[in-house]
Amino acid sequence: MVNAKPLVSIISAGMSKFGKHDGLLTRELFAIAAAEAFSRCPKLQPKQDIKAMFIGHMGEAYEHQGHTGSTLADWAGLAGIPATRTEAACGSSGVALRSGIYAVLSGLADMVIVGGVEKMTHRTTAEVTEYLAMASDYPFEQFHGITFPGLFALMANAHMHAYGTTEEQIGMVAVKNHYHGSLNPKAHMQKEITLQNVMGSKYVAWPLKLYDCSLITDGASCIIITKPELAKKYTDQPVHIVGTGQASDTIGLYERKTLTSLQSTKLAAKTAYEMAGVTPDQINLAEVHDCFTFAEIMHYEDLGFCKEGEGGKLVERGETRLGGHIPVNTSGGLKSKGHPVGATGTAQAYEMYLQLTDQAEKRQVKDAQIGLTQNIGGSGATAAVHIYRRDQ
Amino acid sequence: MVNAKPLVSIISAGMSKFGKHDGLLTRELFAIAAAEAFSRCPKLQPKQDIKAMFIGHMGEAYEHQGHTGSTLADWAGLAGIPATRTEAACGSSGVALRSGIYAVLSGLADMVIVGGVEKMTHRTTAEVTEYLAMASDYPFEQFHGITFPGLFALMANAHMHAYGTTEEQIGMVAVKNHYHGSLNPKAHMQKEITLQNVMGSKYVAWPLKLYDCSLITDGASCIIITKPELAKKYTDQPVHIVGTGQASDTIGLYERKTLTSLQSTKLAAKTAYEMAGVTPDQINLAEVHDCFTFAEIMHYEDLGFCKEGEGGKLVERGETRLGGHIPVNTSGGLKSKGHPVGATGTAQAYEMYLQLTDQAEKRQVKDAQIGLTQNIGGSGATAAVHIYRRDQ
Amino acid sequence: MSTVEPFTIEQFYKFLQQGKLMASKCQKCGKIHLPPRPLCDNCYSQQFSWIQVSGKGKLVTYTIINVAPAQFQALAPYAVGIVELENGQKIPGMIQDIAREQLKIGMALTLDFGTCSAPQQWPAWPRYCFKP
Amino acid sequence: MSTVEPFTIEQFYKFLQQGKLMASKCQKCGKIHLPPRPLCDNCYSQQFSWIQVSGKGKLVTYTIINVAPAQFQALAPYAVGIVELENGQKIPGMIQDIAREQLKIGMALTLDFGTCSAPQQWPAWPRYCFKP
Ligand SMILES: [Zn+2]
Ligand SMILES: [Zn+2]
Repeated sequence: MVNAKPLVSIISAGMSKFGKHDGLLTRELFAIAAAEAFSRCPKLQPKQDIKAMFIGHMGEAYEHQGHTGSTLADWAGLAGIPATRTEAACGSSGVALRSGIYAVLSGLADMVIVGGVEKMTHRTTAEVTEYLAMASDYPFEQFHGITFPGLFALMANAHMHAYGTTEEQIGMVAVKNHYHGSLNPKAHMQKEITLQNVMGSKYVAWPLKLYDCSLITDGASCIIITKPELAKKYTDQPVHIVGTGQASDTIGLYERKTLTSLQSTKLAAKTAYEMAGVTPDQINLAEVHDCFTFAEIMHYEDLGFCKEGEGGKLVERGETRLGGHIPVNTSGGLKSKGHPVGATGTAQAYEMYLQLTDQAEKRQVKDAQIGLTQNIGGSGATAAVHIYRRDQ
Repeated sequence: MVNAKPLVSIISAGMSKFGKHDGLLTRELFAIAAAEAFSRCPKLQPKQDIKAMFIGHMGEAYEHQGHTGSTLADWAGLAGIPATRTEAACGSSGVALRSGIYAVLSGLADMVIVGGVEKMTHRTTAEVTEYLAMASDYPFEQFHGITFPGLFALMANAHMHAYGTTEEQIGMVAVKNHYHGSLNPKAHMQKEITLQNVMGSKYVAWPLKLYDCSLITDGASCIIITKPELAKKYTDQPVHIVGTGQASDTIGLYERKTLTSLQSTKLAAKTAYEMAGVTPDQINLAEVHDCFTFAEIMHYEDLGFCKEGEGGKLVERGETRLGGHIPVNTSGGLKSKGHPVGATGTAQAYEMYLQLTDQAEKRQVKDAQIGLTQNIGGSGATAAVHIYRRDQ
Repeated sequence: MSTVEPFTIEQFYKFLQQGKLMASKCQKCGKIHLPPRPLCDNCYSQQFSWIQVSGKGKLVTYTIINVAPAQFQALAPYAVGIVELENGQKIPGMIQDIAREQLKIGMALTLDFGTCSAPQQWPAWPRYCFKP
Repeated sequence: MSTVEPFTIEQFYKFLQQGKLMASKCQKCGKIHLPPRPLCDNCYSQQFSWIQVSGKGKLVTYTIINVAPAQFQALAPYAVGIVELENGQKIPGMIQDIAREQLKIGMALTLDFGTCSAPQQWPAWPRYCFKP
């Protein structure tokens, strides 16, 4: 039984439906997520209790709107509090969570709302592709026509070459996550797919196909964290964060020592595991950053869920499927739940909150005590890993 | 004698020359600032000692490069550490500083580098205008043709109407700050101007003229902060941060109760003053956010340097000029030193570091003990105020 | 109508296109939101009703934009201001059909529907302005 | 030349335009930087010298870009890869003049100067590529 000391405790969480939200602005989408978090916790008085906000938001181009920290505080009815936007590409709200933990531990802010949002579907695919590309190195990657899927394809090819990982194994991640998504009423796509669907879809960047890519989605998410000793004043069922790790790596994929794993994930995970006093085999479920299916396989290895090179076999054996030894991405993941980039990190925390308070309904993992989330930015120049524990 | 307990201590600081840096990328510009901070502190071992980075950076459009937290950590030779970009428009690095203080106080990161950078001059004025506009409300301000200078012009007109503040008084801020800038070898503009120069320049947004506007500039800045008890291991002359305040306001100027002051500044200042145990009359010098000359007048009032409505008279009497009662923007301010937006907040801290360690040369304020910096985002939806004390 | 229009900024502009200046009223605390919001920033209720408000108001402050964004350069110089409507809400916009010298803080202005639209991609909203 | 060219990415591309593949060498720790950096990420020195390096190398990994950014759509599908040069530095780029089926991890490739530039505004750098 793991009994790590909580760093902070989650007292509430909110998330918009992920999908296509025509006619909503970023600020309105986030207000919907905040509204759920507020109403889920009747004892909370947002204006009096919440002392700071950290918000992950990647793209100011979508609505020609930067300065989104204060914008979202305003529209969540919290104008006045310190409100900070953090940006680390697709890892923006994982990093917001880390920043919020710093703030609570600092003693300057007893209660903090951390969240994220992205409104993407009102733009064309070409525009979204261009905006997302900003997460990668300009002078040697974007400039040479290397796309975002392309970067993960380069890693996938290296992994296939080094370890014999197959396109079919990679495709099985999509099948699994769509199955999970079919059980999540807030997922963008709620229907199952077959391996034939994946294998028959068009190449985006070989070996990655259309069905290996996460979705362009609108969505917002947030959690409210506080000092552990205050949590029970607000809820009988807090979820405790017992480990946090964040790490960086070179912005250019080409400058890294290895292309088959992410040092940022390994470093962030090591920090988080040590802080929590937990080993990978004690993790009961995880939400990991499956921006592309292949990435999930690499993350299994980097997080220690299996040995290096054996990620493909792990998904093939069904161990990461609901009912398996370590269910991964029960929410549907970025692949099926959707990937509104700024919202993804705290949407992972939202899923962990539901699972560790037995509110995950059809996709509930039985007897889950310890969960982990891993959120990365770009091709892995940022990683944030958090470990959660059920209240005992 | 103020003897407030330090929150954190600055052990080193670095800043690029502010100006036009053709052929340098954002990452290279920041590396130059980091290099100064590293070499200024020979006992520092950056890789071993620095545990996290927070970086203010406003515009990913300039180089089609987001994800700048990790990018800059990489180029500062710190790849691996948690690196987070914060964005709050022109207040981006003031907010990075605040975030860095949270991190040090949290106990998770004993030493943190905070900084900011913007590379702007390779873009056309039309492009820069468009990128800067993202700091203001899209649906009711940008959408209706209200520019960034326009927002401050709306406040200036309201202030002139309410208090009789004159265009000449507003212009005197430019004259004073150019005088200060003429004494700063790192300022973008190092020449004095006359009130006639200001009054004769073309209107940008009445009553604000070209010489009332801060400069489009390339630049980077950073400081290194640590726990007060560790500071003396690294330097004999630390500067202590004894107060920090950050606040938000509605993103839309039109939704605010008053147009003649910024509630965000007042709120952030109140928090910082109380934390430091300092009153406005104890401040010996300040760097405030003169994105437009008028703003400096409003900030005098909001920070308590004079009564409401009397800011114009304060500058007219020369009290905020070097040699006056409370010199403001001895660095030259955004007006003359330049305003590479993301770099501005920590460039203010850099000036405070120089002044409170007697390294400000020709513009040194005599016997300064306590300084203040105020950095705002957009039309004031974000404000960050910090109070600094000389080591005793 | 049986379905209530969503309390969004886009809907606010859709009403403008129909010649109606609409605000939302919080059913819990009574606060009037202009523009509407999905979450009351006073009491956190999500229940609202639409109310039509007067477009008459007085000028709180103004400026003349000489250096305009690319999209508005053909109109420059132009006046913009913030107007306080009769119900106390403030909104900004362009001010048209008035000589610059006649602009005066406190003067009466009225919201005019959709006469100063400029071409654009996103968002496809009509642009109101103020007139004497 | 009496003045040393700045150790910048722009200068790296300027040398390419002259047909030279140049890296910087840290004068303190000897680390070779490709691209050059203003601050050695190993020892924090700011003293460098230029060295010319071989454009021959081997393919570390590759992919075929089918869905391309707007700017590159005319070229799609195209191959990109990361090449490890003889001096051990890795750089990415497009791979040209080779059939897709012949691409193989480990194969020899050589950097080719400025044959696959695409039009653009900023930055005005030449675009190299790799060939068998
Ligand atoms: Zn209400
Ligand atoms: Zn070196």
